[in-house]
Amino acid sequence: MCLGVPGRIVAIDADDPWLGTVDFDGVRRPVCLAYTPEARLGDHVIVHVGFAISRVDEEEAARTFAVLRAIPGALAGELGPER
Amino acid sequence: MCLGVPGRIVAIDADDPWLGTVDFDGVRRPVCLAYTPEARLGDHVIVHVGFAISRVDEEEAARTFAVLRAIPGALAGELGPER
Amino acid sequence: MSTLDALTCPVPHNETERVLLGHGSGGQLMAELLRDVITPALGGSGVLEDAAVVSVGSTQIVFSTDGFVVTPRFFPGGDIGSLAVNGTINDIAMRGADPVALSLAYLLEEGLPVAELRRITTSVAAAAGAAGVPVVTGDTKVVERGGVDGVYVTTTGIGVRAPGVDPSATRCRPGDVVLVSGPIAAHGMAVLSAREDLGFDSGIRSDSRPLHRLVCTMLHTAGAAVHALRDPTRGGVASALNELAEASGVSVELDETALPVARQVAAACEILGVDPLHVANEGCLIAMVAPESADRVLAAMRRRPEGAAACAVGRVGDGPAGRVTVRTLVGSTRVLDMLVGEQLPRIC
Amino acid sequence: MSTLDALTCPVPHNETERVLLGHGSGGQLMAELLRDVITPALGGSGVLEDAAVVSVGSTQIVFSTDGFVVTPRFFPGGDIGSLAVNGTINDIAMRGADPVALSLAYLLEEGLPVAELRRITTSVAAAAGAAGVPVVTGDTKVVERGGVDGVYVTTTGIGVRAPGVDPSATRCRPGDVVLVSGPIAAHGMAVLSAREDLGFDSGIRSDSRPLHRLVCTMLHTAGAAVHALRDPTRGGVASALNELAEASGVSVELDETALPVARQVAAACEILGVDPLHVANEGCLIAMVAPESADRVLAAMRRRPEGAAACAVGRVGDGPAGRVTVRTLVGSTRVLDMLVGEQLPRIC
Amino acid sequence: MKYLDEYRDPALARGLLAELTATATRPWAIMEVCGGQTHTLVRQGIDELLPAGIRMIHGPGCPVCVTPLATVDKAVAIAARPDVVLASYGDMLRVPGTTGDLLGVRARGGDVRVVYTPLDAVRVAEREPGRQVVFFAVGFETTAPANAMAVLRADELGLDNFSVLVSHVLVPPAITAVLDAPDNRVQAFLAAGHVCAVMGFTEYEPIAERYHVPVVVTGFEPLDLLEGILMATRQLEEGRAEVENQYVRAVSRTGNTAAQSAMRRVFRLTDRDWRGIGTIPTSGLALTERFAAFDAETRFAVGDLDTREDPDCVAGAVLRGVRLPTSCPAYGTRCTPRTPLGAPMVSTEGTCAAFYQAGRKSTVEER
Amino acid sequence: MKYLDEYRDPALARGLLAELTATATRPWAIMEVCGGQTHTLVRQGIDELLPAGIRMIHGPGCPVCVTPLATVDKAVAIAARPDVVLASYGDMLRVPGTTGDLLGVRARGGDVRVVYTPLDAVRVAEREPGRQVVFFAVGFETTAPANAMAVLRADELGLDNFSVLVSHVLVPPAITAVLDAPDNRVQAFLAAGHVCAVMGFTEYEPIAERYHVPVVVTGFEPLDLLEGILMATRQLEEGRAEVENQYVRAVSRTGNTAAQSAMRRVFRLTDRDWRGIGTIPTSGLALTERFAAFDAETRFAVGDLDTREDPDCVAGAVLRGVRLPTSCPAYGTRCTPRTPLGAPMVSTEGTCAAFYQAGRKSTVEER
Ligand code: SF4
Ligand code: SF4
Ligand SMILES: [Mg+2]
Ligand SMILES: [Mg+2]
Ligand SMILES: [Mg+2]
Ligand SMILES: [Mg+2]
Ligand SMILES: [Mg+2]
Ligand SMILES: [Mg+2]
Ligand SMILES: [Mg+2]
Ligand SMILES: [Mg+2]
Ligand SMILES: [Mg+2]
Ligand SMILES: [Mg+2]
Repeated sequence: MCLGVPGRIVAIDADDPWLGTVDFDGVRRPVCLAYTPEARLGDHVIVHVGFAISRVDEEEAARTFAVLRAIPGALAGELGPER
Repeated sequence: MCLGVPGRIVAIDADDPWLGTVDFDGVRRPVCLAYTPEARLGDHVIVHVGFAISRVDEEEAARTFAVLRAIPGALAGELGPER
Repeated sequence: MSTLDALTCPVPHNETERVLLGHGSGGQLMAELLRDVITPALGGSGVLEDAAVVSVGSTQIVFSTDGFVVTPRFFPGGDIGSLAVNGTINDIAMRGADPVALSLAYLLEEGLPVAELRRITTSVAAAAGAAGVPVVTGDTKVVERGGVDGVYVTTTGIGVRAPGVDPSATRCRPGDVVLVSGPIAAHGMAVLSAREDLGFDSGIRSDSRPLHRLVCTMLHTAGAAVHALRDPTRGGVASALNELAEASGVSVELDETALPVARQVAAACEILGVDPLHVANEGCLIAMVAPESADRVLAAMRRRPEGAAACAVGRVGDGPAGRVTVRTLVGSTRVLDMLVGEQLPRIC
Repeated sequence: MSTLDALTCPVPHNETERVLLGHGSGGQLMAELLRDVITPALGGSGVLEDAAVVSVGSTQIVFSTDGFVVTPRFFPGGDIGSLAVNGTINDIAMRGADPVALSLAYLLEEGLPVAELRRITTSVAAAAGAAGVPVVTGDTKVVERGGVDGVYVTTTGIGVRAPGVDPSATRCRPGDVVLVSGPIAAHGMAVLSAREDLGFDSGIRSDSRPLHRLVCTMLHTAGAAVHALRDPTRGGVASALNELAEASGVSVELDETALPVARQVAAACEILGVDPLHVANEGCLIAMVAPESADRVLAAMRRRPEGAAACAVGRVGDGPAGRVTVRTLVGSTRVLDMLVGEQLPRIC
Repeated sequence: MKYLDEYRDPALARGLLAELTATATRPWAIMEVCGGQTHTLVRQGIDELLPAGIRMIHGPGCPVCVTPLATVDKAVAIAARPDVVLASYGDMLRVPGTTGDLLGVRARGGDVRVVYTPLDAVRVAEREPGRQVVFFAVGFETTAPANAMAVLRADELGLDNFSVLVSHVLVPPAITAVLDAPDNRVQAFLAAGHVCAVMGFTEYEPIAERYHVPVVVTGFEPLDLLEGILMATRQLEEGRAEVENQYVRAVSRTGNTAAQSAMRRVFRLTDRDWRGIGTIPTSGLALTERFAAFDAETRFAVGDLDTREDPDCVAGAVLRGVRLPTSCPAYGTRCTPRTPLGAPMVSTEGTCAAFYQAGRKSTVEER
Repeated sequence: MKYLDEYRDPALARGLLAELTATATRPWAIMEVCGGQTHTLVRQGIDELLPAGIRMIHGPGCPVCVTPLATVDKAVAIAARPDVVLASYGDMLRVPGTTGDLLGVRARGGDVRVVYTPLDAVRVAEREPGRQVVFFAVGFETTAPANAMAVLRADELGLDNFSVLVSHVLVPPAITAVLDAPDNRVQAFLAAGHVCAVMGFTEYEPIAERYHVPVVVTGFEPLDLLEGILMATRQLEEGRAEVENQYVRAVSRTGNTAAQSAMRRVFRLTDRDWRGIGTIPTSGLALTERFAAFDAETRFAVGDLDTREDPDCVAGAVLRGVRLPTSCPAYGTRCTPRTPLGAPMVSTEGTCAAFYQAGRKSTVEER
């Protein structure tokens, strides 16, 4: 359930800080930022039915992706032949 | 103004004597008979916007048509050559 | 109501800025829309013909399309399905061609009973079968509720024309006899009477039927002496004659007393204040025939059922180009113009 | 409200009694409607081809019709006018024919701004001009407010096919390489994004364009080795491949990683929960080409602008007839079915 | 059709024309009051067959034509409301108001419907209780009883979503107005048969006497008109000025008393503006107190609107019979049935439209 | 797309699969709770690549699927009213009620609209004040804050023509219900990442402890799922039963407090029926007193309707994870996405539909 898509905040309305524009690889939509008051221009947020429900923590993302890549089999998979 | 067409009353509603069906050479329509209470089944009436506004007086019609045919030039016209 | 939003803007005085219902009535407004908007935008200039002729190698292909939007969809004497088949067959026949194949494009409204679609399609098949012209390809689109009114049908046909045959709106010549193949105004009045909102009940049936065999007979009888053919559909005989007179640069004189109109049809026209010459037909044609061949063509037409009541109703003259006149009942003459806009019952 | 009258009757449980929006989506429901209602009523039996072939003497005429009802009428990369021209040209091209003429049938809603009609018609003319296929005949109907949603366009085309050429939905053979001429899913997402009611703003442009010259190049390169051609319009690549596999009694395996999808288009698909394989295209084609000719055809395609991004995306197999599978990103396999009904954004 | 076909007999028409030619020794100007009569005359080309001395002047008898611009504008304003269904007769939809016509309102989304009878409008109100149904009640005395019945029926049914925009006009005051005009040239009248079917013709008797003008109650078919013209010409030749009844088969001296009493229940006399003519005292009908609740003008509070006629249009003079349409500078050029500037170009019964349809040429010199 | 594409890397996926194979020494049954996760697993064919011992059980996490039949029937009844615009998310339109679905209502003239966000439904209510706009508010905790905001916005605007038909359900009670079932076979859970983005995962800690079951908060991309499965497998292999967070980039332990507080303002806990499962105490949301005026059920007085499930449908067992769709007698025959008998065949996230779309064969012997 709950299709959520990560996108980048490219604008925040000057009169309404809850109203942002989020870019998804070139596709933009107004998004309600009421639930991510900590999100800033340039941040990535997870958007669900027009609402940002979570700010993407870039550092955590980088750290955990590195963990993932470091999983023993992963490197093998990356280097190994396509089956 | 006031397109009026002669038609023949072919039905009167059993429950509503104001509601008749008038036949115009095979075309039928419900017609309001409220204004021609004297009209009977088989009578001709002049119908305007769904109302019978006048019962056609068959005897007068026959009489005046005869008068019209008797107008001196008329017979000549009937017999005369087409121009 | 969102459709009314536009009304909050200043309302234009002249209604040439929006498409009006009358633009589709086959009369003057329609001609204007074609002349002022569609034809120039297409970069063409055009005599209005029923169908186009496309040369493919040495073969002459006749090609025509028509959309059908009749309300109600089922009416005495036909339905939108058979009408769509016959209408396109007739447009092809009017250019002297033998129709060989039809395409069928449906626009359906979400919510349409499938049974109605089946009934219409069965009628399409029956009409195509009766005419001997198969439906070979098609398309179906469904639009949201309110996006169409039930079902609209667009048929397109191709036909093949023999060399040397070329009836055309431009080929009417002074002296030509104006023939009509049968009683006029039945289709339009059948449809109008079937509309419950006018409350009429009549035995009037549409004349919808294919005319290609009749045309074949006529061409077989007189060949190139059949100068022009037209099926007087929307806008009726008046519009068809005006278009022909215009395209050929001739005048036409019609004899009102010679016009075949069925008794009930005439009555319905009286009641609604409508002129039968402006009412649509779907099963009769107008032919402009060289005078020396007219009797032979007429006799040949009368031997076919769809031409049994054919008669001569007028003459092509060399009067002002595009002028159509009627010799009235009382022996006077009046100009017969195209229908101006949509046909509104004249009740008051 | 009269449209709701039907609701006072017992409501049928199974919605096969009424036409649903999904019946027009080019997927399973559409196929059912054709199979269960339209084809039987027409008395035919039918492989779904884009166009019919009619023999006129020794000439093969290819004949196709399509209705266009796109909302909004103007969208990035095109409009209903150019779409109607390109769509029909493409259907003719998919049967290996060279399109020679088009007809144009308008259904207009009373109240349509004349300026819009002019703009659409100008677009029709531009598209026809660019394609070199003239609009030779037409028809215009106007219906009452609410009877259509603005403008619908039905185009029909005729084309001529050289002897010996016969790409057909029935001619896919095991071993054939599946080629696609360019990035997929652009048209459907351009239209969806242009719909203000979803509130998306993207640079996605429809791929609407004519493909007949590309087809000509392909046939010139490999002739009969081009077994089948299909423009994956409504229902997308998934539906087109299913139809081809069904009609030819073969299986198809697609490689998901090889599918060309533009970045923004992919993003829009993510946001709406839509599979690009189910999204409509209007400017790319699928070709099933004999393996020995595939590279040559691909190279020839890439030399034309509309085929610059062409690539091989799969193979025809001898698995279960009609079965289309996708090799997924992670190297697994799933069945790729037709779109079931209308494409609804999956947002939750 | 019985009572129609026999009155179209071409041979009898030729005979009547011959008799008329024999009768008329001097030029006479006769006005047919009714637009339906104008329609027959022009459509059949009868006026062109008349002896040179007999000139027909086309009267103000097209109810569509004389509906004041202000009333058309009110109808347009009401029809534009999203809650309203405006119903009327077909011809009324094309009458130009200041800013457009009712067809234009429909084209922009308004719900404007053509009905055959006002009772159908009442039925719409019954079936669609959520909408306001307004019937645009135009017409002369012929139509007034029908519209009265619609109000009576709506009242009986207790419909609070039905109302009427009343624009009824009366014939006798119009005739008097024509006769009172200083430039009047009309010497005899054909009174409108169907108006008289309802009203009888006693109202014309004092007019005939006071103005010493023959009045012949006349039907609508070619023979009716020719006979009416003949009867009027005979009176003129003989110096008589009586009310005669050509249309005996449908009209009695006292008219239709049932219809008159319904009219009187629902309507009262009022001063009325006639398009192109001006205000004529007690020449129109308005709702009585008892039925004032059905008045669309009050219900929708359409006040006095700013109306504006085209300056070139000489419709008033045409309607009063002092000018022919063909003498109007706009006729056939700026003003055609496609682009009517004035009401008489709209209705097929309107004098200008009847002339245009019949192909009558403009007599205005090109400048 | 950043944060999407890198989590679809096929090489890393192969690596994770290899690591998983190396890790799993025994068979394990793991439930992914969320329909979105089911969708990825099935669409990418991941479950077929897992080591033989690891079995994924598809959970009840498709909000469309678990919406009670009675509620669908209420939506159908409300949507059929001529004064109503019913707005909802796309998938909800095809869920079969007792007498048909919302698409069917639209086909018969009902005004049923797809919106991308509940705020669009509020905008419809603002723009069309004459109509009653009802938003069919389905969803888990992820969606509830959005729907809460729609109510808050409507309240702020003073809209009296907006209401919500609430069918919110909560994940933790559903997990507890699965675990409490006597036939439960689930040994670990992948918790739904987006639910946890809103709610955090403290609620799962007592569950993990009490039932001694590992819970891994997991994202939606192939690598997320593979890593989540790996983390759960490691816990199982090691005998741990903790709440772990795979989806660190979007989920914190305490979740989104702003969203939670809006939810609490607008909604209160209530017992809730789950389609195919039955009533689970305090597993759903209802409007608080303060916002009770926005309740469509009371506004339109749709009482308890007579509902009827298809007797062959084993959706309940499928949703609880004790049966596979392929073992259902109707699967693929009477029940297809074209003719769904139960909700899991409707949504593309529904387990039965996901299986069908992926071409999974029925395991029921032909009789
Ligand atoms: S022709 Fe037109 S402008 Fe002239 S008087 Fe008649 S309606 Fe007016
Ligand atoms: S396959 Fe259909 S009938 Fe069987 S459980 Fe799933 S939804 Fe129910
Ligand atoms: Mg034609
Ligand atoms: Mg045509
Ligand atoms: Mg035609
Ligand atoms: Mg098609
Ligand atoms: Mg409709
Ligand atoms: Mg195609
Ligand atoms: Mg096609
Ligand atoms: Mg196509
Ligand atoms: Mg046409
Ligand atoms: Mg519309």
